[in-house]
Order: sequence, then C-alpha cells, then structure tokens
Amino acid sequence: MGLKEYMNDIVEAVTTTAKGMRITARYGVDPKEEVTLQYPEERWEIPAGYRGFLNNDVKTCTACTMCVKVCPVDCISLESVRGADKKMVLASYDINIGRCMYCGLCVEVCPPKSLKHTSGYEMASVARGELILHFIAEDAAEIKARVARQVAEAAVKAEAAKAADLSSDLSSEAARAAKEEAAKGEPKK
Amino acid sequence: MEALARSLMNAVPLLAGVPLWAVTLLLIVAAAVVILVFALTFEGVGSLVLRKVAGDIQARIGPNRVGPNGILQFLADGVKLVLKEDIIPANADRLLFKLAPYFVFVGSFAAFVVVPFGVGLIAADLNIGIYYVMAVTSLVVVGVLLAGWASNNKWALLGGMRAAAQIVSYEIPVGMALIPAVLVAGSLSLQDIVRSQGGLLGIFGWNLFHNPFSFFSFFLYFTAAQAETNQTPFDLPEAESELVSGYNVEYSGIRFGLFFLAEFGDMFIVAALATACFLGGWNVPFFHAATLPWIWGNLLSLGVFLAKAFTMVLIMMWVRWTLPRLRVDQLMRMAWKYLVPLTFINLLGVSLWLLVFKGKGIPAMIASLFG
Amino acid sequence: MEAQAIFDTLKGKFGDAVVELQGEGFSPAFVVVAPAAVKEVSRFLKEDPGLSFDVLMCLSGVDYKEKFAVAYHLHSLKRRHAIGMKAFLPRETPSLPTVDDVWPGANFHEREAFDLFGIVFEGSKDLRRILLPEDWEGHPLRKDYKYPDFYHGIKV
Amino acid sequence: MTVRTDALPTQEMTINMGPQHPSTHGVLRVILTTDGEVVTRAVPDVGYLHRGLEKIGERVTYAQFMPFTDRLDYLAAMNCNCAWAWAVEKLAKIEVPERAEYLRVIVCELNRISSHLIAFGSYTADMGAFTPFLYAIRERERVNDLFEMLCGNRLTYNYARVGGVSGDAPPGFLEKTKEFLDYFEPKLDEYNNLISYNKIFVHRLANVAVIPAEEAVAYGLTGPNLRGSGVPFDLRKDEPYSVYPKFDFKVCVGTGERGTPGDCFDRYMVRINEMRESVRIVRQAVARIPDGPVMAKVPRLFKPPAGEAYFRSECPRGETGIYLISDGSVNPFRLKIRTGSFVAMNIFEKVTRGLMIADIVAVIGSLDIILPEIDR
Repeated sequence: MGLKEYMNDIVEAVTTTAKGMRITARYGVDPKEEVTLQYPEERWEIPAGYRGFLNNDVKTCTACTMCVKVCPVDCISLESVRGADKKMVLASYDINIGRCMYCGLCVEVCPPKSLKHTSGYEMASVARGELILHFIAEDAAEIKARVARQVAEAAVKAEAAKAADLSSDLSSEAARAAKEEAAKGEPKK
Repeated sequence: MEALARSLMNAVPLLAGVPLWAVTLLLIVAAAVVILVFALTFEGVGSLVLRKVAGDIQARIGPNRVGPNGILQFLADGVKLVLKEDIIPANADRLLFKLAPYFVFVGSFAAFVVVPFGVGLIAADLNIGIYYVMAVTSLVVVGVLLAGWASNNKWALLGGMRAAAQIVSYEIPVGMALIPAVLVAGSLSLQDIVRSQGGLLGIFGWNLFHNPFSFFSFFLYFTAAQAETNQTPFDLPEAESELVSGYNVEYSGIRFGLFFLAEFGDMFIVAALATACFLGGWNVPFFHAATLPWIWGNLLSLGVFLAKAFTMVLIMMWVRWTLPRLRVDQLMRMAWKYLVPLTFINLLGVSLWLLVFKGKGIPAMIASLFG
Repeated sequence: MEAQAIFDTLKGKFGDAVVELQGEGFSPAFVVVAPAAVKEVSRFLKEDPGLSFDVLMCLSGVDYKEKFAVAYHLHSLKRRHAIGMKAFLPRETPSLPTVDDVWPGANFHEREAFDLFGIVFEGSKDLRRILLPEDWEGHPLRKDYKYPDFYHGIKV
Repeated sequence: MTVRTDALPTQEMTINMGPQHPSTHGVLRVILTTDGEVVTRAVPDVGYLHRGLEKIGERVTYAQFMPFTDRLDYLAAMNCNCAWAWAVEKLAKIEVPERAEYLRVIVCELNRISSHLIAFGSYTADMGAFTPFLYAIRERERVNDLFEMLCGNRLTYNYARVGGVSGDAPPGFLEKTKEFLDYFEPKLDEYNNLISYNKIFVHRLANVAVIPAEEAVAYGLTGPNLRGSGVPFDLRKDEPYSVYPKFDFKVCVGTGERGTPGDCFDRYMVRINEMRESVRIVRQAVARIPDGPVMAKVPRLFKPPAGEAYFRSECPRGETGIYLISDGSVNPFRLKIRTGSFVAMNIFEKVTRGLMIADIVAVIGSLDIILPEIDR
C-alpha cells in the first residue's frame, strides 16, 4: 500500500463520515421530520376500503353459505334452517376473527352484500373464545325449535287451507284467515 | 485530602477534638459519594439523552411517556433494572459471573476521581492523573473478559475475546494521543494540564490550537478513545446484530445495569479527558475563574467544563447513530496500521515543535507578533 | 430452439431412453426421459453447445397417483430457450440419479423432493430432510399421506 | 519464523446461530463451525417456518389460494399475488384487461420498492447502523398507505385476482402515487450519501462473499443476486410478461465498482439502483394507464383445462416460478413454488467458507433471503 493510497483512505473515511453526519444532523435538528404517530391519542385516517373486522348484517343475510364455502381458512360457521316461507333462517352465524386473515374473499362473493368489512382493528383478549364473534345472540337450538314449530304450524294451516279449498262449502274467509296466520309468523323472526 | 481536612479543622472549631484521620476519612467518603451520585446521575440522564438523540436523528420522538416529555424515563429504567430477576445461568462460573460487573463498574467509576471538574473541584489531584486514568480503565478489560468467560456462552466468549483484543490494542493510540497534552503542560496531573491552557488567549490557549500536531492528536485521541470504550462504530464486543449482545448477553437485572452504567461512565470519561487535555478544561475564555470567590469560581468553571464535556458526549452519540460497525480484522488494522503510526508521528511532531519553538504554540507566537 | 427440435436431437442421441414429448397443454413442453438416463441426458442438455441449458430453474416432485414423477424446468441463458424434462418413477421404489453435479443448484430442490415425496436421488452429496424435522414420519405431499395426530406428544 | 501449532492445541467451535438471532432475517438457523472468528463451515438449516403451502394449495380452489400467496413473501405480497394470478392465467389462457395489467405493474413495482427498502434498511442495521433502517421503514410506510388505500390492507394485500384485480384504483390513488415518487426519488441519493458509500460500510461489503457469474448461473441464482454477479438477466426484459415490454427501464447489474464483481456490495447496489428503475416504471405506468374494466369474465366455479404450466415472474428476491398441474377440477392437482430465496440459500454454504462471523451476517443480508419464502 503506497503512501498516496494510505492518505486517500484516511481522507475518504473522514469525508464520507462527515457526509453521513451532515444528513443525520439535519434530521436531528429538524423537528418537522418527525413522523411518529402518537397512537392511541392520534390516529391515522382509515381509508374507505379498509379491511377490518367482518360484520354481517343478519337482517339482510340470506344464509346462502357462499361465504362459508369461499373462506380459505374456514373461519365462518353458519347454521340455518328452512323457514315456513321456504326461505333460509339463520340459527347461528359466527366468525372466528382469531383465525380470519382478512382476505376479503367472503365480502366479494356475498350476494345480498350483507357481509362487510368494518374499520375496526382494535381487539385484545386473553381467552380464545372471546375472539369468536356471535352475530345472533339467541341460542341456535331455540331458534331451530321455534322455526320448526312455525313450520309445523304453517304445514297444519296449509293442510287446513288445502282441505278448505277442496271442500266447496267452506267460505273463502277461512282460507284467507289461514293465510294471514301463516304470514304473521314471518315478521316475528 | 489531609491538607483540606486540616484547614477544615482550623476553620470549624467544632471539629477541634476529632482526630485528623477521622475527618480525612469522612471527607474521602463524602467526596466518593458526591462523585458516585454525579456519575450515576450522568449515566441515567445520559441514557435518556442517548435515546432522545437517537429519536431526533431517526425522525422519531424518543421516550416521552414517563413524566413530562419523558424526562423520568431513566428512573423508570433504573427501577426496572433493579427489580428484574437476577438470572445466573446454570452452567456459569458463579463467582466470576458475579464478580465481572464490579470490575467493569469500578474500572469506569474510579476514573472519575481525577476528573478536574472545576478550579478546585477534583476528588484527588494526583500528580500522575493521566497515567492513573489509563491504568484504572484497563480494569474494564478484565471485567469484560471475565463476563465473557464466566457466562459459559459462546457468543459471550466471542464478545469477551473481541473486547480484550480491542481494548488492549487501543490503549496504545489513546495513550500516545494524550501525551502531546502532557508534553505541552510538562505534567501528568490533569489540573496542571488544564491550568496550562488558561491565560488570556481565550480558546486559542487550548492545546487543540497549540500546534498542528496537537490539533490532529485531539481527533486521533477521540477516535481511539471511542474504540477503547466500545462505542459505535467500534462496538464489536457488543455487536447486537452479530453477537446478539456480546459479553453481557447472559446478564440481567442490576448486574446488567452495572455494565450499562459503566458504558455511560466510560463515555463521560472520554469526553472529560478530551475536554481537559485539548479543549481547555474548566478554563473560562478570557477570564480567570480562580480569581473569583471560591464558590463562584468553582461553579462557573464547573459549568464550563460540563458544557464542553456534554458537547463531546453529544458528538459521540451523533457518531453512534450515523456509522455502521467495523469488522474485527478491520478494527485491528485501524489500530495498528493507522492510529498507532499516526499517533507516533504526532508525538514526534509535537516533541520537535516544542524543542524548536521553545514550547510556544502558534497562537502565542502570533500574539507576541502583535505585542 | 423449439421443443420438437430439442426432442429430436435428444431422441437421436439417446434413442429409447427418451420416451416421448409432452407438448399439447404443457408449457413449457416436457421431454419424458427414462429415470436411469436422467444424468446423461442432463449433462448433454447442459454441455451441448446448441442446447446449453445452464440453469435449472426448478425441480419438482409430482405424485400422479399411479406413479411419481420428477419434473425439471431448464432454461438457457445463452440461447434463451426453455424446456421441461420429466422422469416417471414407480411408486414402490422412487429413485433416480442425482443431477447436483450437473447443476449444483439442484441440491436443495432434490432435498425438498426427498423430504416431501420420498424420492431418492442416488449419488447425491447431501440428501437429508430439509423442510420437515429429521424425525418426521411420512412424506406429506404424497396423495395417500395420512395426517398424523401427534408429533412428540403435541397435537398437530 | 514458523508458528508451532502443536504447542497450543486449538479446537474448532460449533456455534448455533439462530433460529432466534437478530440478523438471520427470521427463523433461519445456521450451524457455524468456527476457528476463532473465522468460519470454516456454515450449514444453513431451514424449515422452521414450513406451513405446507403446497399441500394447502391442493385442497383449496385457485381463487382461494390467493390469500396464501400473501404469506409466501410477506414483504412483497403484491408480487406473489400477481405471480399466482399470471400463472393461473397462463394455465387457463385468460385474457386480462389492460387496465388491470397496468395496475398490477404499478403495485408490483411499488412493492418492489418497499421490499428493497426493507432489504436495504435491515442490511444497514445488520452492519450496525440503525438509523438508515428507520428511514427505510418511514418510506415503506408511505407505500403501505398507498396499498391500504387501494386494497384495504397494509401487509397481506390479496389484491390480484385470476383475471384481473379485486378493485379499480380509488380516486386520488394515482395522484398520491405520483406524489410518493416525487418524495421518494431524492431519498435514494440521501441513502447513498448517508451509508452506501460510507468508508466503513464499503469495507464491510466489498470483496466479501464473491459469487462469480458462472457460479451464480450454475446455482440458479436469480433476481438481484444474479444481477449482482454481473449477469444482465431480468425476466421483465428477457422473458417479458404482462405489459412490461411497454416500459422503458434499465437492467441494473453489479459492476464491481468498489471491489470484485459479484460481492456483497454489488448485490446491495443493484437493489438501490433497481428502486430507481422501479420509480421510472411506475411513473410511466401512471402516466399511460388506460381506462376500462379491471376484471375479465371468469366463471365463478373456475375450472382450468387439464395441463401443466410453469410461470416465472421477477419478484424482488429473484424469480418466483410457479409450476401448476391441473387435472381439470376446481383445485390445483399439484403446485410447486420455486422461490428466489430458497435457491439463494443453496449457495450459502459455499460462499461463506473462510469468512468471519460478522461476514455471515453480511452474506445473509446481501442475499436478501426471507424465510417464509424458503420454508413455504
């Protein structure tokens, strides 16, 4: 190693260090460069399409099970029974958000658009069971029993109506009443 | 200390009956406590400042949750370190494992004794001050090596070996870079060195501006001393990204705390020595602090000294957060191929300068030109 | 060079060791080779100046249910063409010569195929399990793989 | 003078580096045999993150596998998403609307930037300079903001779909992308001044773990690792897919500017330069993006014809090749993912022989491996 190289080494070390230190000094003295967000006092603006926790609007849900089928990690579980009006009635709808990977495939396929991402992202829990979101508070067995009762009632009514239709001497009023009775069951759900 | 004790006994009639050795002992203990408190405070605040500086440089905020603006963070850290479980690995050499942190801490703390904080603020004005600092800080290497060995951990061992090689190598350039200051002052005592930089030349009385060689030897000292105290970019013994944490990897709780404090203690010692030997120490520019009443003169000189020393500490932190780390062979090459020859050349240069110009520095010569 | 031309060259050189060309529905096309001839064909593919397949892009084990296969995807940086090479193996004794002395990059791929399919590459310099633990039983990517219930007492 | 080694018997030391080690970039385990500081052998042990993605792939449909590709290389999830989409489209011969392809190119290149930023940042952190790492993270956050705006997630995007992308760019996205590029481009020069040409940094990287061009080819290295050895091979240029041929960009290769071609510094510098090229590509794509649909007509019950396809795409960590075998059903019959990091790990043992412990860290960083991609 010649003397020139030796001196060059020293000069280069000093200049490159000085260059770097000038940059760090600029950041050091400029308070505008601070980018820390003081969570939880400050929060960032959540964009419109944010994929947070899932929420199912059970009123519009048709229990078509598309979401269950498409979920790659099987985090959605759904139980349903066929109601008196031939529509499916949800008995339970649970999402395990501890398992969910927020891919959004279920939201994309939902036909009535009842399943949606919310902007929620804060959740901590010490028990795994708390990470399962129950969208229907009522016990599944109770709902099933009630729907089964309604179905049975409706069947009886329908049977009666059929019988009424068949027997010519019965007035049309009775048939209408039976139909009304059957229709009343629906809004109760 | 004995002279101080005697004068104290003369001044305070209450102490007349007490034997001289008792008063002296009392004074020594008091001085030690004051130094210890100062050292601990500095080390605590230093760790906070380090993190704040890191935050500023890295476009963040730094600790800001404990106390207003985070200023109590170091207390919280201290409490945490004290309360944490003290773990000794099962296969460690228990005695050496326990002993190591004390070596390290004592090595760094004992050097505070000869730091000239002010006109009269020095715990012991040893006539071999610089030599003493070099000697006691070498204790650190024993502690680090013990820690690395006793942990019975291969990473720790590697860290310990690196530290030993590094500290021993860099003692030479550190010593050689300090000798120009000794030559100019003609004394090994730190107080004498500081006094030699006083006078009416202001900052040009400093050894830094005495001659070109002493100017360079300041930078050489600063570089070598950073390496000796294992500061980035020479933090190979710790090297968290290679050796995980080096020699202190198995330490926890207060034992780790001692290593941690010693690191900041070393930082201050380096800054204090640089200040005392090259930056005029406690000398107030264009002013004789010694002419003031005792208390004011000391306070003023203490303030000046600390301001200079802390500036040096800040620069060390700034360097720390900018530079990457050297590799171990490059570190050795830097010591033996660059720093050692350069410091020797410097030493030769300073000696010749003093011989040729009869001990006068450039500023003094210029001043004499103008009368 | 086109797949058909490569196949013809190989056929001319190795005769019966080169079985067929899988062209339709395959991209890139595969030259099917007898397992025993894999090493010679590979060396020829790499060293022939007209072919010079210098990169082994991918080596995959495949379980075609009735038989195993090893699929090699080759690319030539010099000639900028690509071809596949495939060797079918019987399920009972899936083994064929290694190519890691032809393309040193093959080693990890072969270890993976050994790990997940149990295909043995004879003469390999280092054939150990790579992704699974050393003491794992079975080869998970086989179609008839039964999932174990426990591994060292941990529920899987 | 001869050194008598018999007087002082020495022994080689075996050190276990990882799976929990700050600079193995995840759960890589390296078994080091060292003679003091000098490594005589470094054997990588991978597989700590094996999740059986290929087995999972045989059980889910083509569309359902998309979120799993996010987990393949979580630092460049967009590239993996698009690679999967392109592979399935190659198998099933689906035409994708041009706007979707432009959007894919934009997100792929943005993700290349953010992935290289992590490579750059964590590399400097491995070398002991922590500050550039945080600067890199700061820039990466902006890219994440853009992706969050586009698809709603910050890390696992699941943006591409077989036949297009999941959603069109929301209003303001392209403007914000342009803003980011204007902000980001000068930062690269800052990085170079801050750390790239720093004397210590150069000394740590130059002439370390030199991979000659022939060796890189023989081991099948791809991406920046291959280009660092001076081989100008880039799939975007040499085996063009998507709309890449429409853009003007340069293939960055290592020139050995501070040492030998193919050393750690070259691989590092290729990544820095590639970020600049990616900025150029995104600028062109944003300027020229056409209007139109972003999704082709793909049946809901998607069944590609029986066949086999191998698709290679240029991901930040090298070629991600997807070998797909379809038997005509809704699930892939077999899929094999060949990743750049997996191949790069193969050469690790060879290049680390005789280096120092600190260099092992440098080599891991310069190969820019990511463990989920190795272990799958």
